[in-house]
Amino acid sequence: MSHSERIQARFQCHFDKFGLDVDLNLPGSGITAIFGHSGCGKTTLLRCIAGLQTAKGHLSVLDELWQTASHSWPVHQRPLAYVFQETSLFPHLSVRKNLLYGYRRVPAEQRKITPEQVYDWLGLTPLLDRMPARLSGGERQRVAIGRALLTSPRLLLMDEPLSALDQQSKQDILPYLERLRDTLAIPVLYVSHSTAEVARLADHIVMMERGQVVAQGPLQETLARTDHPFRLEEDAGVILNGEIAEVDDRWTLCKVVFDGGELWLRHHDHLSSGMSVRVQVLARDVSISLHEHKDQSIQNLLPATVDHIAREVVPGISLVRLLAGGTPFLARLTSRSVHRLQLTLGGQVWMQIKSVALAD
Amino acid sequence: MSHSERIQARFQCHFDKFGLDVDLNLPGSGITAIFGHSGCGKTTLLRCIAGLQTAKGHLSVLDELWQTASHSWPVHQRPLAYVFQETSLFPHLSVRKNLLYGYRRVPAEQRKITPEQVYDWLGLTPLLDRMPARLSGGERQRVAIGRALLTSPRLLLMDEPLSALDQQSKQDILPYLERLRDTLAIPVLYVSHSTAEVARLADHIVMMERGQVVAQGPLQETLARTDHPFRLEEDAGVILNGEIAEVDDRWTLCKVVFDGGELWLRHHDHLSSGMSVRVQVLARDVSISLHEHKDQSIQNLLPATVDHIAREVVPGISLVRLLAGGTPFLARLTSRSVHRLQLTLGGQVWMQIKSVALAD
Amino acid sequence: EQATVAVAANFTGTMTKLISLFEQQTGHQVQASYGSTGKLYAQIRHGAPYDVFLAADAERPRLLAEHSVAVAGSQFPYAEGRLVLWSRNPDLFRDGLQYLQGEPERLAIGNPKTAPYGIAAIEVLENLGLADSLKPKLVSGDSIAQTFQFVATGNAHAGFVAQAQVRAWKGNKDSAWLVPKTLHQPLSQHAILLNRGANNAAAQAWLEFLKGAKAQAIIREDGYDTP
Amino acid sequence: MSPEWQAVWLTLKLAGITTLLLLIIGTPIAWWLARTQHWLRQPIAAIVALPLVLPPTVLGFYLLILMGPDGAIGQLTESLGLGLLPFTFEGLVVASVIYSLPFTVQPLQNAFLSLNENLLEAAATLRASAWDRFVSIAIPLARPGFLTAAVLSFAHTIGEFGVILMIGGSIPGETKVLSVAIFDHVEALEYTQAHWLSAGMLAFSFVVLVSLYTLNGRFQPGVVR
Amino acid sequence: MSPEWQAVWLTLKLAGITTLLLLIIGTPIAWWLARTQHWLRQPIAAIVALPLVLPPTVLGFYLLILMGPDGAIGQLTESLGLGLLPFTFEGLVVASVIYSLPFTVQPLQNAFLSLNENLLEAAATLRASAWDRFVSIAIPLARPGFLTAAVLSFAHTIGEFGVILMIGGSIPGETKVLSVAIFDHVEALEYTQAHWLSAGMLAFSFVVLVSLYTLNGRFQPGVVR
Ligand SMILES: Nc1ncnc2c1ncn2[C@@H]1O[C@H](COP(=O)(O)OP(=O)(O)OP(=O)(O)O)[C@@H](O)[C@H]1O
Ligand SMILES: Nc1ncnc2c1ncn2[C@@H]1O[C@H](COP(=O)(O)OP(=O)(O)OP(=O)(O)O)[C@@H](O)[C@H]1O
Ligand code: MOO
Ligand SMILES: [Mg+2]
Ligand SMILES: [Mg+2]
Repeated sequence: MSHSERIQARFQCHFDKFGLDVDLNLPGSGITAIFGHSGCGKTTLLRCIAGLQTAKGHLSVLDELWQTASHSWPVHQRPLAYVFQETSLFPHLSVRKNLLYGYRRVPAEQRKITPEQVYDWLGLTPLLDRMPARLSGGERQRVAIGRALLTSPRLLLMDEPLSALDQQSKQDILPYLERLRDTLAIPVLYVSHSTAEVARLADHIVMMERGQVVAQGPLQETLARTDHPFRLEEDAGVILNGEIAEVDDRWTLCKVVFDGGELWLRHHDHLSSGMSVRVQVLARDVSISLHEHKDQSIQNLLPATVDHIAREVVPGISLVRLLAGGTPFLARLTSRSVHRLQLTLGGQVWMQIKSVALAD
Repeated sequence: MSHSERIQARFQCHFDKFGLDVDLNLPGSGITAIFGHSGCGKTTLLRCIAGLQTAKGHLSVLDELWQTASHSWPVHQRPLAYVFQETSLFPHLSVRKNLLYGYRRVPAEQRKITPEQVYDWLGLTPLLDRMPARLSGGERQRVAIGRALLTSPRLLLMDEPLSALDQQSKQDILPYLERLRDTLAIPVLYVSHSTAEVARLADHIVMMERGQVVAQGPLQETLARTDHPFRLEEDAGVILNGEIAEVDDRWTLCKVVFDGGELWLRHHDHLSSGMSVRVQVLARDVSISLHEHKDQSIQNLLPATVDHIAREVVPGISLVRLLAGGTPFLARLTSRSVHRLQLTLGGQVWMQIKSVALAD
Repeated sequence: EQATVAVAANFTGTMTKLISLFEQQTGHQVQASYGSTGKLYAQIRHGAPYDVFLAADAERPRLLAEHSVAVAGSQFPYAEGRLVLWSRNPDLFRDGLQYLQGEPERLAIGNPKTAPYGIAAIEVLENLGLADSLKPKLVSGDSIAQTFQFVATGNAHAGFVAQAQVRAWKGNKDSAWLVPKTLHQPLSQHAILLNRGANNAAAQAWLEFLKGAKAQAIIREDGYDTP
Repeated sequence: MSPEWQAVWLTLKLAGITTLLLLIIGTPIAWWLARTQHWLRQPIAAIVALPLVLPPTVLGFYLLILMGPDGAIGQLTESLGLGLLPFTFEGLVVASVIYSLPFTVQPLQNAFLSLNENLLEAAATLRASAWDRFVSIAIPLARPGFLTAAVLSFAHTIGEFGVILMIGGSIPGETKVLSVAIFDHVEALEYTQAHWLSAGMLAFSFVVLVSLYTLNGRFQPGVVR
Repeated sequence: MSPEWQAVWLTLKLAGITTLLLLIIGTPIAWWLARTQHWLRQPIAAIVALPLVLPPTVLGFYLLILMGPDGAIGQLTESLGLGLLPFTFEGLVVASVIYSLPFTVQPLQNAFLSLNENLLEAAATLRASAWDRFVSIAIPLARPGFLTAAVLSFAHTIGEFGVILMIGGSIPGETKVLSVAIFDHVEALEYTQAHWLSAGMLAFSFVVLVSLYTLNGRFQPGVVR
């Protein structure tokens, strides 16, 4: 990826008791999750990128220079969209006018998405003529997302956009966010506290602590590291690329083959044989056995080699990296089990994978 | 539980395109989770209970009558606390004054909790002298929770109180909420979209749809039903009561015995031998084997009897209820595994439980 | 043609009658602005677009001429005002002198700084030796018209006003005492042609009209002496 | 005390008392207007604004009639043994209050209108009674409105003139306020004194206003986000 | 046109033009005052409020001097070939604008102060330039402030008297506005006419105000939560 197709952001800014000091080099496409404790500076970082917070620094987004030491583009000239942590709908405009506010201000030839598409994706049609004061919390959040999308941005900033949504709405919206990311092929910076959301959506992770970036990297690589500082904890895991080899309609299952074996997962309507898919395997869903036991409900059993053991990542818990073919997996085990099974580097074991989920 | 120790709420209220019509009979202690899609009326229900939304109906809380056909107590005379969906901190008061706003208005002899306790639980001490405009989203939410708790309410209403918090902060706060529930022994109505949060916290569940209650019941009972309408999906599971029998300091584990067997789980500092605990076992963490296999990392292996099989709760997935001693468990399996293992009612199997979590 | 005339407030009622007669006779038109002599003077000094000034004293027209705002030599007296101690209460007094020497309550006068009728009222009190004792009882109106309102609304029990105003009063019976001329300097009211009106035919016609017998008769009828 | 200082003192006293009374009277009116849905809201709002429309001297004239022996207010005050109000300091206060009422009510009403309802609701759930909410939340948050109301009312009373001239009668020490004094000087062509008084008044007001605004800015909760 | 109607027309024209000019001039001043952190903010806010403090006649007097042949403004207007302003309609407009400026600026400033900064930021990220944000967000949300500013300015100009008398004289059709006409009637003891004009003026203002308020209430975004 050439230099000019990335996002480079270097900022320094100070409040009374907090200082942001970051130097980021992010991919120019896909979703980058920004992750970290409450108060670590995630919102501040997005505000700097949007130009809402004045900060010393430098910012280039794809082929455009948005901020240099001497010059800073005003907010409204940066082709970005921002979904705020606290929804800020315009109280004097109807939902429809809120949605079209940014759309109308984008030259017609730059529009890549139509209002109808967005109404449809986000289920906004019944709300169009309401005033924002008469919406529920989740409805407000969906309108805010729609309003941002309709500017056909070149960069999308989202600050916990799904926090007020129920599981179902999230599940309804996520595929569209993913599709959007792919249709518009724009980079998304995504602040979220939900490790599950991050694991599902993100291609790249930035981990912040006290105003500083403590780690960044591609999701797959980073997740498969046992020493990584991401406290994904229960949501640690790997993402692997495979292809659908077989569909079992009777049991609503399908088989994915990948470099190193095959996995069964729940079939979904939009899948068909031959399709490429990304699947997510969480470390907590992987257990290890010294032999293959077929008399159990766990149906994904794969031979693998112990590649690395990170002991006591939290007290009592170890993370074990395994290789099946060339593909790394993570298993989250009690340290006692690691000891009891006498796992050693290079040892041959069977992975028992209870659950496999589509990553997108 | 006598009639007067419950919460009885009957409300009818109408907006342009939405009507709330509920008749609830809730326990007078413990946490009741209110669950349902965005816009189904959860916030409206809480507002009716608080007296913020005028509605026809009737409301009695424990031994007090808050609303009858002819009379309705004004909001400020209802001894409740409300954590709003959108934090509404007073912008002209410092964090400390926000926190003490309600506390000061409660007669000293009715206070059951001190500011220092709350500062400590919620990690608010470094924020006390700030103004709300200078807080991050998560910090604001913690202050709002603290402010509500400090009124030592007889009823606590919480509208997605943890949505802006990261995993770590949530994990830090949840135990205190639980402790609070127990110390003050007050009922809590808790709106949340997080099934994990609900499963962990709630004793009772109310499920709403389009302004109506479609199901309500005690959590344990409800969760162990295989046909329940709660779309807890991945978070279905059971909660069981046990006692700590042994602590293994070397591996940071402890053993819980219960009616039907014993389980190992991660040890926590505040646990000690002889303590009563509640543990949560999620259906997704339970797999089934026809024989006992000790050569694997899963260390909780329990003999059990198949009690009920709910086939295809979602396409491809079945829920199996098992009994270990008198204690019910749920296992979430692919329907194909249920078929392959030829599970039948009354059949003897081994449960393999990958992960057990403390419920409080 | 049309002329604009600045008129001292005491002359308001009379002025209206004169204007209609004048307009009938000459076909010229006259617009009048009323106010205290002091205020009108201040305005004229700063360029107010008046053609003629009918003051309630001789001093201010003289000063205008001195400052070359008015046409020198055009000044003449058009009326001599008579001061009346007046109350709308018919039972308040028969003899104003006695009333003043008794314990009168609130007494209204014109503002001596702006209204010549106010100066005259003060002179009366001084000549009667009552100035100091009555001072706390005095309320003053900006112009003599305002003074009259104080009395007419009953807020002041009595007041020194212009005889012309008393004659124009259409209310019920009242108490009135015509103050002897000996108790104050004559209220000689002078008119003067202002620079702006120097070439205004209507203004000149007006001044001629004012000097004329018909106008003078009306002025007398309203309660002024004429020169 | 020299007559000039007397006028200054009288003016400040009048403006001070008037402003205080106006805030006391105007606040509940503004609160009611901002929050009621009563059909009388608009008519009452209009009535409150009406004193603005009448020329001060005309208003003064009608007040003179109303407060005089034949007027309703006059008969009331007399029957209460208070005597008549015109030409008294109390009369000036009453007239100023009526005249300046809109300057108090309008800014307060706007301030109350822009209050965030959520905050009042939150306060109610925190045990604050209606009165308590009003005092602890509404008033502090409406502070810019109060400041504006106070400044406009105070300044307007200082500058007021027509009404005061009409019902005051310029009695030194009782009703001859600064504006009347300056006016007298101007009309008597005593320009030097007029200039001095005006300049003093302007300088004083300027200092007071700047301090007030600065103080207010200091306490502003701050539009940070 | 009868002199009475002439006065009414003149008054409405004056008040209308003045209000319009005031909104045009006052809005940017108020916006600046509400959003700047410049050290000149407080002094300029105070200067804007100063016309309030001066008695109208005194203000009128100084305007008369300033606009007169010896004054700075007078010399300027004369050198521009505009002639002198006093005693012309244009002069009245200038004086009214200066006199009523605080009534426009204060309510607007408060309205702008209470704007939610988040909304302006959101608009900026939605491609709205500063001017666009101002027009599409700030102005509509500040509508109660604009209404108050317009009502106060309009009404105040209608009721204005001291300044106008001073620099306007009472030239029918040019500077003799309603307030002066009523005043003249009162002074000429023509109470009946004065009463009629005043009553008409009040009734008219009442109707206008009620309609305005009702209209405004209709469009209020609504304090629902
Ligand atoms: N305007 C401000 N003035 C002073 N301090 C501020 C200001 N805004 C934010 N802060 C502080 O800066 C730190 C970072 O804030 P920020 O909003 O970026 O956090 P965040 O990572 O978005 O947290 P959260 O997940 O809680 O939203 C916090 O400690 C906060 O208190
Ligand atoms: N003031 C109002 N006027 C009209 N409709 C309203 C009003 N408040 C809420 N509604 C509607 O009532 C329904 C219920 O709203 P409510 O806020 O109770 O939902 P909720 O269950 O809390 O949703 P969420 O999870 O999104 O917060 C929604 O459809 C909403 O649009
Ligand atoms: O007519 Mo005067 O000038 O008010 O005494
Ligand atoms: Mg944040
Ligand atoms: Mg809600």
